[in-house]
Parts: sequence; C-alpha cells; structure tokens
Amino acid sequence: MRARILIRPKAGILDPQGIAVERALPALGFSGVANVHVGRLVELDVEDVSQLDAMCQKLLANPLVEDYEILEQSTHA
Amino acid sequence: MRARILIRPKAGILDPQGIAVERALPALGFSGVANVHVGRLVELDVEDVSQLDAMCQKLLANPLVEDYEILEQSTHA
Amino acid sequence: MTRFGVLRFPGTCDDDEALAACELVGDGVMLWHGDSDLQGVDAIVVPGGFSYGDYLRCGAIARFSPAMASVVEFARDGGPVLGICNGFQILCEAGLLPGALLPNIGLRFICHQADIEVEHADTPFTQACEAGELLSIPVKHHDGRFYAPPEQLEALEANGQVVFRYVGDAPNGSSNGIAGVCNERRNVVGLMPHPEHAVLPLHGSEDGLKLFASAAQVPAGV
Amino acid sequence: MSDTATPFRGQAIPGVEQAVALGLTRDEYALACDKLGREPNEVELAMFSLLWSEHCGYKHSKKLLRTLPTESERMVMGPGENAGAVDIGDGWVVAFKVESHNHPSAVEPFQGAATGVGGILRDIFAIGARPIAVLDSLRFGEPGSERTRYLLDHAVAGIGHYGNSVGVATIGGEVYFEAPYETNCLVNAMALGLARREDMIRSAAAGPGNALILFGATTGRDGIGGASVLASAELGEGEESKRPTVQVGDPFAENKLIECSLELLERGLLVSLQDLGAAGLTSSASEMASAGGVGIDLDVARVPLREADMAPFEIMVSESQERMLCVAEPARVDEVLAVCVKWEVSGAVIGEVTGGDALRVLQGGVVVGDVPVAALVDDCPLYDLAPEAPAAPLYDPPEATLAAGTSVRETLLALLASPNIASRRPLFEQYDCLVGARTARRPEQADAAVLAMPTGAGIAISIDGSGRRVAIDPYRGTIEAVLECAANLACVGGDPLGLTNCLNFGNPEKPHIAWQLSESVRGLGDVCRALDVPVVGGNVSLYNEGADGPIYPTPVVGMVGELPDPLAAGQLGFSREGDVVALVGWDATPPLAGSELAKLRGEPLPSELPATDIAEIAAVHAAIRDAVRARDLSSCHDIAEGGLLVAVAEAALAGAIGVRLTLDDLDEARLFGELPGGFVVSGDAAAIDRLEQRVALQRIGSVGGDALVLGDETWSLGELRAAHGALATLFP
Ligand SMILES: Nc1ncnc2c1ncn2[C@@H]1O[C@H](COP(=O)(O)OP(=O)(O)O)[C@@H](O)[C@H]1O
Ligand SMILES: [Mg+2]
Repeated sequence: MRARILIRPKAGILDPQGIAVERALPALGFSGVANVHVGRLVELDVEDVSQLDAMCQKLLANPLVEDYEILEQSTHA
Repeated sequence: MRARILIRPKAGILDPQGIAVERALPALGFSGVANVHVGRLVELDVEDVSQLDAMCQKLLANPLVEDYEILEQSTHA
Repeated sequence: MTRFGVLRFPGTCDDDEALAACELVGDGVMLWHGDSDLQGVDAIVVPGGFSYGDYLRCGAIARFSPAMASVVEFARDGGPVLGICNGFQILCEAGLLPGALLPNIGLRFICHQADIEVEHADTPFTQACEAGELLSIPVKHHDGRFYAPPEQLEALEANGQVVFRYVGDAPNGSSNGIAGVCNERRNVVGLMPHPEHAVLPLHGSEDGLKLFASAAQVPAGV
Repeated sequence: MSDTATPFRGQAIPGVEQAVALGLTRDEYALACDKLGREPNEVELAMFSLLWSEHCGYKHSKKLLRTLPTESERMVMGPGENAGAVDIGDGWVVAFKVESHNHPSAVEPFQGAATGVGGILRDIFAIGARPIAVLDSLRFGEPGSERTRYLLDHAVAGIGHYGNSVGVATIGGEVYFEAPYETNCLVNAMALGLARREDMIRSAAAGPGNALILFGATTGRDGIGGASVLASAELGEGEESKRPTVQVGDPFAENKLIECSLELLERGLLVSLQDLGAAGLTSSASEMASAGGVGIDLDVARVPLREADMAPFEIMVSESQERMLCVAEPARVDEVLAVCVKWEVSGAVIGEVTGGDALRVLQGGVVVGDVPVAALVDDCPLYDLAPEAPAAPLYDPPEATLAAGTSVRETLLALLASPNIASRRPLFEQYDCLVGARTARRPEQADAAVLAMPTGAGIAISIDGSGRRVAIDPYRGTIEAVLECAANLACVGGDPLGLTNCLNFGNPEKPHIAWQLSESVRGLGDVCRALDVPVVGGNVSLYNEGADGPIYPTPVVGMVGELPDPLAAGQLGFSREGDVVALVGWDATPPLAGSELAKLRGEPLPSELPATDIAEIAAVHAAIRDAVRARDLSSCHDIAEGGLLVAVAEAALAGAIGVRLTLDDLDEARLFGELPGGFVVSGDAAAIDRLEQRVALQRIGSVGGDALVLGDETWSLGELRAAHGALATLFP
C-alpha cells in the first residue's frame, strides 16, 4: 500500500517559508494568492497501514509544531 | 479555491532524506516500509487555478530535479 | 575530576571541539551513538553538527539512537546534560527540553559572533557565571528559532527556565529572544550558540569556557 | 556499421556517428579504433568519449601545464595526484586544490555548487588528508540581472549547505560581478586538508590479485548526460526523465565517507585510494590502473545500484556523488567492509587488479568491454594551440553606472557600494567558518584566512583572480592575481608555500582564446618562478562561453603560506587611537585605466596593464611580513580594487574607528588608481619608523575619531558602512 503523509506547520506558528512564497508570487506576475503554507510530504510503501499514525507521532512529524494528515492510495505497482 | 501542491524528487534523482528516513524506521520497530521519499507540500488559496501550473514551473518546484502534482480542494472556509 | 562524555552521531561536526573544551576543565571521553554504555561519566555534552544530515527534521533521527536512551535515563536521574546547537535540537526532540527549534526567520544559515546574556546561574552549566553576565559566543545554524506554545513559553519564563537570551535582536527570530533553556529540574541545558568555539585565545573569546568550568564543579556522580 | 573483429558477438557497434554525437572528432574515433584494433562497442565508446574529453584529457592544456614550475623541497605531492601537498613540519602535511564546477552550476546552481564542494573535498581525502577548509571563487554577471541574483543566491546556498553540514569550515573566497559571466557563471571551490605524512596514500593500483572495492553511496544515473545518447535508441518518448543529468549532493553521506576513508587509512588497510569524479568508475579505475602500470577487471554486476535496470555503460560513466574506489589485499577485505558497515556506507568488492594492461568491464563474469588502459589514459590526443593576439578589443566596455567627474565624496561611496567592492558579509555569514576550531582569522578580519596547525604554527590561505584585469592583459593580469594572493598572505605574516590554480577560459580552438590561455599560463609560470612558489596542482575549465561571447579569461589562484604564530597574524582593521597610518610600497601613481572606478564609469578596457617589477614587490611583501610577524603593526591591508581611499575606508570599517588623512595630493588616480604592491598599515610612530628602514613608505594620516576625514571632506563611519553594505539587498 502506497501512503502519503502531508505535514504542515500548526496554525498560528509563524511560517517564514509560506510568507516568502506569498511575497515572491506577485513579483512573478501571479495575483490572487493567499494563505500560503509550506510543509513536508512523505510518501512510502507500507505493509501495515495501522502503523502510519504511530510513525507520524514518533518520527515523521513533531506534534508540538506540526499537524499531519495521512492519505492512503491504491496498492502500489 | 484551496490548492495543494505535492513536490517530490524526480524519479531517479537521489533523495538523501528518503534514504535517511527509510533507514531510521526499522530501528523504531516499524517494519515493511519501502520506497520512502521526502518532498515538500505547498498549500495555498488561489483565485485562478489555471495559474497553478505556471507557479510550480516558475517558483514552487524546481523542474530539473522535482516533479509536482496539483491537488485542488473545495473552496476554503 | 569531572569526567565528561561527548556523544557522537553520524554527521556530528563539533564533537572534537566539544571534547577539547571539556578537557580544558576535566576529563573527556567520546561516546558513540550506537553504544548505550555511557561509561559512568559525570556529565554529558551533546555537541553540534548535522546528525543524520538534519534530514527530515533537525535531531529527529538522532534522538532514537541507543546512546540517547541512556542519556534520557541519565537525565532522569539528575545527571547534567548540555545540548549545543544540533545537540539542543536533539534534546528537544527527545523531550528532555521544552519547545522546538524551527528554521531561522531569514531561512538562511547564519554564522557570526553573538552576545548572549546569562539569565540564571543556577544550572550545572552556568554556576560559574553571574546572572546578567554577557558572553560573546558564536552562533552557526540554520534552524535556531526557538518556539514554544504561548502557555508553555510563559511557564518557561515564570520558572526561570530561560537560561540564555540574545542581546538585541535574536539572529534567528527566537520567541522572546531565547538562546537557551533548561528543563524544570534544571539539570538539562540546551543552547544554540557554540560555547566550545569560545574557549581559547585563538577563538577571540574565552567566554564559552565558563559553561564547561561550571559543570566541572559538579561533584562526581551527581 | 560492420562489426568486424568484435569479440562481442551480436552486440551492436554504435559507430562513428554516435562517437561524434558523444563529442569525439572523426579523427579521434579513428585513433580510438586504431588503438583498439577494432571499433569500440557501446561500453568502450562511452569510456573513450569521456576520457578523451577536454575535461578528463586536458587535450588543449596539458602541453601548457608542463611549462609550470612544480618543484620545491617543501612539496610532498604535485600535479598528477588528486591534490597537491606541502610539508609544514613535525611530520604534518597540508594538501590543497581548486576545481571548477561551472557548467553544472549554470544549469542547477544549488546542486552544481554543492557537488562542486563535495568533489574537491574528495580529492583531498583521496590522498589521506582530513579536509579542514573550503574557499569559494565565484563569477557572475552584473547583479542588476534577475538571472545573476538567482544564480548567486542558489550557488551560495548550495556551497553553505554542503560545506556546513559536511562539517568543513568555509573560511574565505571571492566573488566578482562582470557582464561577460552573465550566461556562463563560474563556481570554483578550493579545499585544504591536513595529514600525517606517513598516512598519505596515492591512487596507483598495485598487486595483481588485490581486490578493487567501491564504497560510499550507491550508483544511480546521476550526471550521465551526454553518454545517454548511446541508449537513446531504447529511450522512448517521456522516458527521458528516467535519465536525469543533475547530480544531487549528500553532505551527510560525504561526512561518513570522510570518516570511513580516514579510518581505513589509519588502520593501514588500503593499498591505494581514489575518488570518483568526472566520468565516474571509468576515469577512476583507468587512472588507478595507469598510475600503477597494472590492469583491472571490474564487474558492473557487483556495483551496488540505486536503480535496478542500469546498462553497463551507464554504471561505468555514472557520476553519482560520494563514492570512493580503493585497492586492498584479499586478506584485508573483510576488515575494510567492516569499517564501511560501522560508518553506514555501502561497500562492495567489484573487481580485482590484474597483471594485464587492460581495463576489462564484465557483467556477471561476461566481458562487455576490454580496452588497453594506455589507450584510454595516455593515448588521448593532445593538441597544440594556435594563439593569435586579437587585433580589436574582444570585450565591450562595461555599462556605465557612475557619471564622469563625480566629487571625491560621491566617488568613494559609489566604489564602496559597487558589487565588486561592497562587503561580502551577506555571503560569508551563510558559511560556517569556525567548525574545526582552527580558524584564527575569519573573513573581513584580515586579507587572508588563517588556520592554527597542530605544529603550533599557522597557515594563511588566499584565493584571487580578477578576470577583467586578465582580459586587459592576460600575461600581466595573471601575474597580478598571484601577486595579490602573495600580498594577502604577507598582510597576515604568511610566507607562500605553494599555489594551486583553476584556469577558466573560453573555447581554446579560437585563436584569441588560445592566446589568452597561453599568455596567462606564461605569466603564471614566470611569477611563480620569480617568487619561487611551486604550482602543486589545479584544474582547467575551457569552453566557458555564452551566446554573448566568451567569459573574461579567469585564472583563479589559490595560495597557501605559513606563519610562525597564528595569534600574531595581522588584522586589516585600524585598532588604536593615535596610530600613524602609512602608505607602503607604491613608487608610481597608480593608473585609473582598468580600475574599478574606470569600470563604474563605463570606460573601455585599456590595451595593457603597467609592467610590474616582481622582485621589488616581493621585497615589499617580505618587509610587511616581517613587521606583522614581529607584532609591530596594529593593522595591515593591501590596496586592491578601488585603490588607496577604498583600502583606508575598509580598514576604518573593519576596526570601527575613524582616520584623519593628511594627503595633499587629491588627484583621482592617486586616490582610486590600482597597481599591485601597495599597502595601508597602521602602528605607533616607532613601528612605522622601523618599517621605513626596510621599505619606502609615506605617512598619510592618523587613526582616531568616528569618521574618515580627508582635507575638508568627511565621511561618517555610518555612511561608509551603509554604502559598504550594498550587497545585502541581493539576499532579501
Ligand atoms: N591548472 C593546473 N595547474 C597545475 N596542475 C593542474 C592544473 N589543472 C590540472 N592539474 C593537475 O592535473 C591532474 C588532473 O586534474 P583533475 O582531472 O582535475 O584531477 P581529478 O580528476 O582528481 O579532479 C591533477 O593532478 C591536477 O592537479
Ligand atoms: Mg580526483
């Protein structure tokens, strides 16, 4: 099973990367963009999906400053 | 419209972070994990979704070494 | 004579310097991440560098090494532990210290001499300092922005757990200009600046030696 | 193409057209067939095309390089090895080399610059030296251009990323901005290492029957680039992305590789060691075999791969980073592999040394390539240059950014703010200049970086090379670059031990580029002989041209010197109220032509540079050096870009203290002209008197206050600092 884990800075925590992107876009001629946040993407093949949450808690995310979201996908070729 | 952009190392491009995570997981008692890749997640509100691809090309991703995937979501609260 | 253990991981960079600083005031031994035996040392230094390349998150992978499990034990028993830069990040990830270290607000690595104020002299690593004393010590890091949730931050300030604060603007955007903190029990201290790089005339400042000298006063086997 | 005489039945012969597509000329292909006695197959052609490339074969530069002086008692290793090395006493040796990574950086500046650092570090520990320092030498177009700002930001970030996390201090460097580098930027990196003489090792393979071990990162399709033409037949649409050419660096892997390699050597487990750089296994294996006069059998099926389905030729030419190749006696193999396990690097026996004279490539025991080592390494054709001095100027005048006839006040501020003079702090603060705890002089503390050595002495390091000056006059410009390095060393009390260089030039097949190259190397040889400094190694990067023409000819010079006491190393900033300020060295008024000010004013490049008396300048250096070593001077700074007044302002800014100048002659050339051999020093009156016994000098003012005062002009330190901080805007 292929799984995707989306990790993003917790709401309210300053996200300088998001700010930098938001600042850069208009200069490149892109308008109407707001609320930009930059996080991490982890993709992996896992046999036992029930382990995913523990993996995030323990290693992949830092719950103090990051939220995570687990997306599962159809079995990987 | 809230959009999510998943950015990952191109197939075949060295992914040191993926390797490091894949090596670390078994030590934490997580088995049966393979093919780990670590990329970036960009989330933003955008008025004109047709701009997203150009944004990725120009700023959000580095097409030389990264692939990207645009996921659109229902309008953001 | 106090025996320091300096914990080395793959990717650690400032281990030799930390050991040299320890040996200016006591004995030192290098400890290997894969070995859970701390060899009965009196104090532990987790030095700076890029353990496991800082991949995923600074300190996230290193904290799970066998040696770290022993360090957690050692700290729970009240043993003095100092985390420097990457070591600070590792101790936070391991839950031995509060808060987290996020990317510098400028999103760039910074390397320069910094002035930090010692706010509390009642830790094993500051007891040779005066509260309010200024130290000139270099910073060199990419992820040094200290963060703790508002309530926790208040508590840290209230409990006097903010041990070091940058003088003037924090170079990395740390909350309250925090450069270093300790745990509630005050035996575990972490800071982003590198005291081991300010211990000799060669370094242009010897202020950092005070942290190691402080620990050297700790009677063996605390 | 027919497959006459091929021992590889059934295998397609790529043929001459493929060879041309891979960059060989038809004559070179014919020569390769001749050396081989048949047409090369896919694997063999890939190997020939890379080893006979300019980059690996030095086809247009080798004959010139042979004219350089490479001898001295202090030299331990010279050109021909992975890096040069000099003896610093007590059994300690300092190794150093500079190398270019220009084209990869122009394509992907972050990874290009990062892997440039990784590559030069491997050359250092390949000879058994622990890397202790990096310096970078960068050339970009004018910062007004968006592309330049992008390249600069990402290249600097890449160097910092790799150097900082691999744990080697980046202690200095240089950057110049000139329009001719707009499309073809230059990213050169220099590395230094420290070794016990007895621990050093060479790359020569030896001992038939000994094992060939590849260790470090696994092998992927990194940097295969041109050679993928070979497989392009099999390459369907869209599959191109399967063959990325961008090499990604992994400083963490390199950090482990350094420790692993040095532990292998400490334990005496290796017969020889070699890094994998350009052309990967092909060049490393053939160079090891050639140097040792042996053959090598190498089985690609035993190479640990990152991607399953790699063709033999891909494995042979892959430029995956962070890999090393070594030879060990069979009895030692298990110990070698155990050390690899300890450091979490993969290691595998991939072949063995043979008594033959061929590099044989096998795949699961089946021979898929068989080439005489000599054909690959020694028989690469060498070409004579056809130099021709250009009749007309090669380069357009720089774009004017400053009006003529500006006041002295405006001119100084404009110069301090100009991209080639403004403070480099926004760059070097992104580099860890302290790790290793040897750094006695950091950037902007002194003209050269200074490192403390285990012997108790210090070494001084400087890297320099002004392409614009060399473009004006390749011979004298190159001499100036070396004199500039020597001057920087003198300012900290350093005496040159050796020199490394990277020759960055355009297309050598063009007569005027050939002329630049040969004049430059002639100047390099002459100045090194005059200063008695050996060339211990270097690198050549040719074909640096964009659609808009060639780059300025840019010989980048890295020099290493010694000083008895690193704590006595000179500083460039004024430090003591009341000190006398003196101008040392110059006897003539320096010309404005070719100066930074002339550039700002958009003046065309002059047709030549003033002649320099190297012996005279060397005598000035010696006097300065001795005064610094005697701790006689409070400050010492050589006069370079921007001339006298800029040097004085820099000394005031570095020391955060003002200066009152008593110059009577306020002629522009006097204040802003440029000429080698000038220094601004400060010290007490007696010290300046003592220095005057050795060398001509002129007392030009005194240290004090919080402004630079010249006649009725006053610049506050604040406004000088503001101007000098101009580069900050490039790193928002
Ligand atoms: N400009 C130069 N001056 C002196 N020696 C040089 C120069 N360019 C290359 N060399 C020497 O030629 C040899 C081959 O250089 P190079 O291919 O860069 O080595 P490597 O493949 O180990 O990086 C090295 O020993 C190098 O020092
Ligand atoms: Mg080499």
